[in-house]
Amino acid sequence: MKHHQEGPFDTSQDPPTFVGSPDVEVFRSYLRQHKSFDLKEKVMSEHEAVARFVSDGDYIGFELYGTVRCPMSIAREIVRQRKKHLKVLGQGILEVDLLLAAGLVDYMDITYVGYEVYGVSPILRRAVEQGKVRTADWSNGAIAWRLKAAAMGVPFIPIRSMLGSEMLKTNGAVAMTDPYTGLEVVLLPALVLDVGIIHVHRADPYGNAQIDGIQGFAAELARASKKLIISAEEIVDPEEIRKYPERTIIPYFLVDAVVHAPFGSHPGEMAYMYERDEPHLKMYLQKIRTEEGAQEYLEEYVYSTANHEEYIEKVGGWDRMKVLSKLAVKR
Amino acid sequence: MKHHQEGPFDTSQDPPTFVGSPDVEVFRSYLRQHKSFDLKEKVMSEHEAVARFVSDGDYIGFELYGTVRCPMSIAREIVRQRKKHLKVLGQGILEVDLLLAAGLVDYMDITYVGYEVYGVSPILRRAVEQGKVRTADWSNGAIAWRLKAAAMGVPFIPIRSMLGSEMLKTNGAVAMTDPYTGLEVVLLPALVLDVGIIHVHRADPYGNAQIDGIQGFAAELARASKKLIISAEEIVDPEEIRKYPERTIIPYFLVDAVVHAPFGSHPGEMAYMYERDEPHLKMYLQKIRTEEGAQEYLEEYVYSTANHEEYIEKVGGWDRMKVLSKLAVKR
Amino acid sequence: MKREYTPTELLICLAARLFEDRTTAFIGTGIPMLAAALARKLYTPNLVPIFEFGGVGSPLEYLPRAVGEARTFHRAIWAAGICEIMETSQRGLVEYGFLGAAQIDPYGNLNTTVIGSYDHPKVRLPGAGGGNDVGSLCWRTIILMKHEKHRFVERLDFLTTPGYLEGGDSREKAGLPKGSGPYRVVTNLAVLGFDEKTKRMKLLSLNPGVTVEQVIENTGFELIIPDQVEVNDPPTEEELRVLREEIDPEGFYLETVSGQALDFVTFHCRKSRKTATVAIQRDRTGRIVDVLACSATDQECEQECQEAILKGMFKDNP
Amino acid sequence: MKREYTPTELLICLAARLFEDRTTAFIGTGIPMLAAALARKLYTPNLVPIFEFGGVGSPLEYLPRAVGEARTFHRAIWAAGICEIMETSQRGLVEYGFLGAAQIDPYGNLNTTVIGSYDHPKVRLPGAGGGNDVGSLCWRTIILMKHEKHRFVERLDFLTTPGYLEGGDSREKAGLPKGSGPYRVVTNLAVLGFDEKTKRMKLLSLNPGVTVEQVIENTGFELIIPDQVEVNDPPTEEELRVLREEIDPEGFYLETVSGQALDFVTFHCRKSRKTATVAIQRDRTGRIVDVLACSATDQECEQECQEAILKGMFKDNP
Repeated sequence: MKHHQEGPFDTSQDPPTFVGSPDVEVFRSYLRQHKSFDLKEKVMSEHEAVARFVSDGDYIGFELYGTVRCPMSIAREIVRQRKKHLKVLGQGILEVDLLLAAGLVDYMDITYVGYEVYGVSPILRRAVEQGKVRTADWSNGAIAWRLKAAAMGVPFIPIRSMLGSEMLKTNGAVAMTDPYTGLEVVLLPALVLDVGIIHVHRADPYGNAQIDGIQGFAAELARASKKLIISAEEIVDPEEIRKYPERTIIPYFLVDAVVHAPFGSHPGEMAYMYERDEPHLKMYLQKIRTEEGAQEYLEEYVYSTANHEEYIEKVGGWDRMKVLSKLAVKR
Repeated sequence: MKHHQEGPFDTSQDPPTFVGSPDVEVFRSYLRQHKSFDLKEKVMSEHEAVARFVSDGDYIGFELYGTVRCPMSIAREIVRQRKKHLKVLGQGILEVDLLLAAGLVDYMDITYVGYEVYGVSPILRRAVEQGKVRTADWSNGAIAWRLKAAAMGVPFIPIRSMLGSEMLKTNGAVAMTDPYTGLEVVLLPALVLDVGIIHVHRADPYGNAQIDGIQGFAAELARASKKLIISAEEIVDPEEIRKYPERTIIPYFLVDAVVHAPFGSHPGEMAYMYERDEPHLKMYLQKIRTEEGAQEYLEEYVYSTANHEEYIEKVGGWDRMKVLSKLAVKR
Repeated sequence: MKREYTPTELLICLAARLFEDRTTAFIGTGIPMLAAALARKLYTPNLVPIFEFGGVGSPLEYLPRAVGEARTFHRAIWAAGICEIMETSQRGLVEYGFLGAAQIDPYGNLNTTVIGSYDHPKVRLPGAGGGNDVGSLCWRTIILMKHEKHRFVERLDFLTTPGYLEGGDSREKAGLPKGSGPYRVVTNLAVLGFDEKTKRMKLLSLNPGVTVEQVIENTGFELIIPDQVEVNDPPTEEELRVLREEIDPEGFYLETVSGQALDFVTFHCRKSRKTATVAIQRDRTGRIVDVLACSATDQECEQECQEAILKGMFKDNP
Repeated sequence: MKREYTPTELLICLAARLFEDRTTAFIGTGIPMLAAALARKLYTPNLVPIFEFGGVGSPLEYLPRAVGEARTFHRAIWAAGICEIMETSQRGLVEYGFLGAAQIDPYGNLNTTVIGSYDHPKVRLPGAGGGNDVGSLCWRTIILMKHEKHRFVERLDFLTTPGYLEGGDSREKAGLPKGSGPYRVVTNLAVLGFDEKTKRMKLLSLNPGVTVEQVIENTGFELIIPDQVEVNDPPTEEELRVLREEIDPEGFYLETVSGQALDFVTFHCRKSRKTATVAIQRDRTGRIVDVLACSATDQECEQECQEAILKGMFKDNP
């Protein structure tokens, strides 16, 4: 298997190293040293969470995708604090595009950045075509499975997609023959993130979190992250967690910061709670067609708003949020 | 790696084959041919479920373990119908010991058969020490992970336990060096079961199932089974499933039979619903000390009861069940 | 009577007719959603929609506009996660998948990554997304394409999603699941399949009014052209009615005259003396046709507002 | 005043004193449950119990009697599954694990599979269970053993769970997690550790009243005996009180005089003229000491029954 020179795979090392390390031994030691089992309150503002737990050069992963359950209030705060030279998992779309537009990203493990029915992302196009961002390409499943491998604490996971695809040349993953069946499989390297960022329906002050509806890859990303920021629509009493322990998707000891962010996914949606803000999205898509427009959008909705509250005011206030709630499809 | 002659690994084949096949290609074709996506009712008696979906020679796996959420009403029915030459996953304890005592088992992939604080299983001892049952040994994690590999549709899964253990000689699993980090890992072969049997808190008539409390390895076993029998404490309206789709642990299309079995785990427990029947267990443990006692137990509680209802009457009736409910620790 | 229909509507109907009942289909945003919904209504009532982010078995009472949104799992059987869904497919339980691409080659291999070189692309496309997994793991994929010479190419700029690779048994030899692969290519000109042995693309049937020559002209590689080529039925009246009236009545995807868009207005309510935000729907001319929700909670008030808003009275109501 | 205590109580107290606060410990049935509960009450209030079948962070208000039962996740933080828990450990988040065995060798390797040969065992033991995973994946394992010559052997009949394998760096070389391994062996005679370099077993401290010679006599291989060997404190009055009165007041594990067992009796209720099943608790003499639950639902009735049952009146109450 030849490896792409610009890819995440550095063959000058032995064994070769990836951007987004599969070294589960290093990860084990990190978690042992840094994760606390104390039941201590971790509720803080977006500002504090990003200032304390995101550093220049970090590899960041957002969950979920598109306009669904996106931790936008955290993404905007990262832009406000202009964290630089980031590596990002190219799965989130609104979040990733914000960081790309702000010029904060050096490297992406990308699976899909686009707006579904509204087409390709002009921000992604400019960033990649102008050579501002290095990329390696993966399938959607592969990205989630790489996180799953890290979550399992193993350096790789075998899969049956990505075989025969030229993506392997860009990302350096290797194939092997299964000793039991003789089947060919791709070995995906585990992906350990510096920072994972997840928006959930509810969390207690310690970080125990629950998610309604589809689970995306929240469980995997939470477990694959060295540092983990949770934003939540609602902060609940820990007894609510203890009453239904099978609903805990993210246990508190994985979590470093809990941010209370009602309508934190705006302009995206939150299942059973509020609809995505289609008019705002259309305006945004119109703006980002040009570099200037994208910068104008950032200026107006990110840089010139000091925090999530001011952002909500700017996009129409709590009245508009209330209407988005009413529009949501309920259980 | 040398392979144990009596183990599950047949090196005369190329590639070698396991008892409990890792061949995910065969599994794919089976599922395509046999699983239906029709929303059709599958509620039937223990008798019908076992008669239709368990055959002599099948490889059977029970979930969960010990005295917790065990599909005992199905296990007793398998004994009543004297299904022979079975291979079993040696994880369930009450279930597996019943089959062993009845002389129905030829082969076991065993991790643990014992009674925790009450000690080793005399039934297991007699069966193995008298050479009536072939075994291969695995760790508890390994058994669950082998099912997980099958559930993922891949022929193996890497793990970091079982390294350096002589169990590898009995079970034929091989180790390899990870190409990315140089770490040594064991490759567990996927385990595809002929029949999976799971007891749940509630299911709808199509087989959509929910479980309260710990999840054991129900999700993995359900997905790793060619045929799947679900027994449930309660049969619920499908709309209850559709209202909280994130709580579906087993989707209907995996399920072949749904058996309504209130107190189906007796003498074991069911979380939040009823306690295990300690006096019955102690009587059982006393009986099984001798071969004769074990046969007497089978005669009285299995062969001479025609079905689950008669068994419940025999062990103390619904009054006793009601008391066991009252004793249960609630949420 | 000649029925009017758009190229999109034709594609939807052709795709909808391909399913087998009692199977599952991976649904992507747009045409696949509409095709699956149409098939469920008319041809394969037991087709189970599966969305890559986790939704399985929703009756799709509300038309989704994104693959992860709440509508994809409204009253669903199961709301799972990405790994679960991909593994369900890896295990062989997903029969159909839809794919789109910027380029396709004679063996059904697809490019959704870059036009030009990977290192210095002329156009960076969105990427593989779930397409590679769908194309690798489903039993049968249905590829939806614009039939143009620069899209139907002998050699892809980048092979994102495997079809039959180099043809013959090369797909299976690469380790991809036995018996899986591209099933049909549905275009604005024709429906195409693949030769059983060589796995090269083969014309199967022409869309109404299209000639074999037109198909050849718009294909950048040599197609297998059988002696007999059938002609696809145009969308039936029933198909069009169900599509337009039941599946996408608001014209979110279909460019129907009734097409509507969500908008917000603020409205000063005289009763409560408060300014409320109101969600409305406009038709393509900008006219307000519906009032959906209001931030004021008083029901009676809402009705009064509703009438005023529908009359456009909010404009002079500061 | 000399305090009376059983060998089991001593083991529990010695184990409970080994934990570090703010960490997690894998809890098995029996002594580990009691040791963890005791440690939480007296020494490491933030120790998080984790059970291999899924329960994490229960305050353990009810003493569990099996590793998967409802009491292991009563008011827990998280009720997961086996894979989740083992993977949490594989990821390095579980600090302590308890292990027991039929045999142990100088490097802390354990046998829980067979005595004799694997093919024709003299004794088939229960098997590895979660022990192998715990011993492989936790950072530090605490091994609880009866100290007998035929259990402390130079060569195991079967190596089920790895300790330090052949000593030195052989554990790490086999691929097991760096820095992990057996931490202490707690026996009825002593507490033992492992030499930092050679990883051979080393005597650390003696239980009250035990001599170095007794330990050597009961060990089937050469132990490292340091010049200075300390003596373990016997269970303190507080430890014993908490254990007996708060953790296992019913004597399920501890052989206390107050030991109780669940039983069922049937009782003819005069009021309802129905036969009810009643759960009672007997002490070690067979005397009924508590009435726990009755299949009759009437509260007043229950109270009346309760008194009658406690007096043993149900016997002549057909």
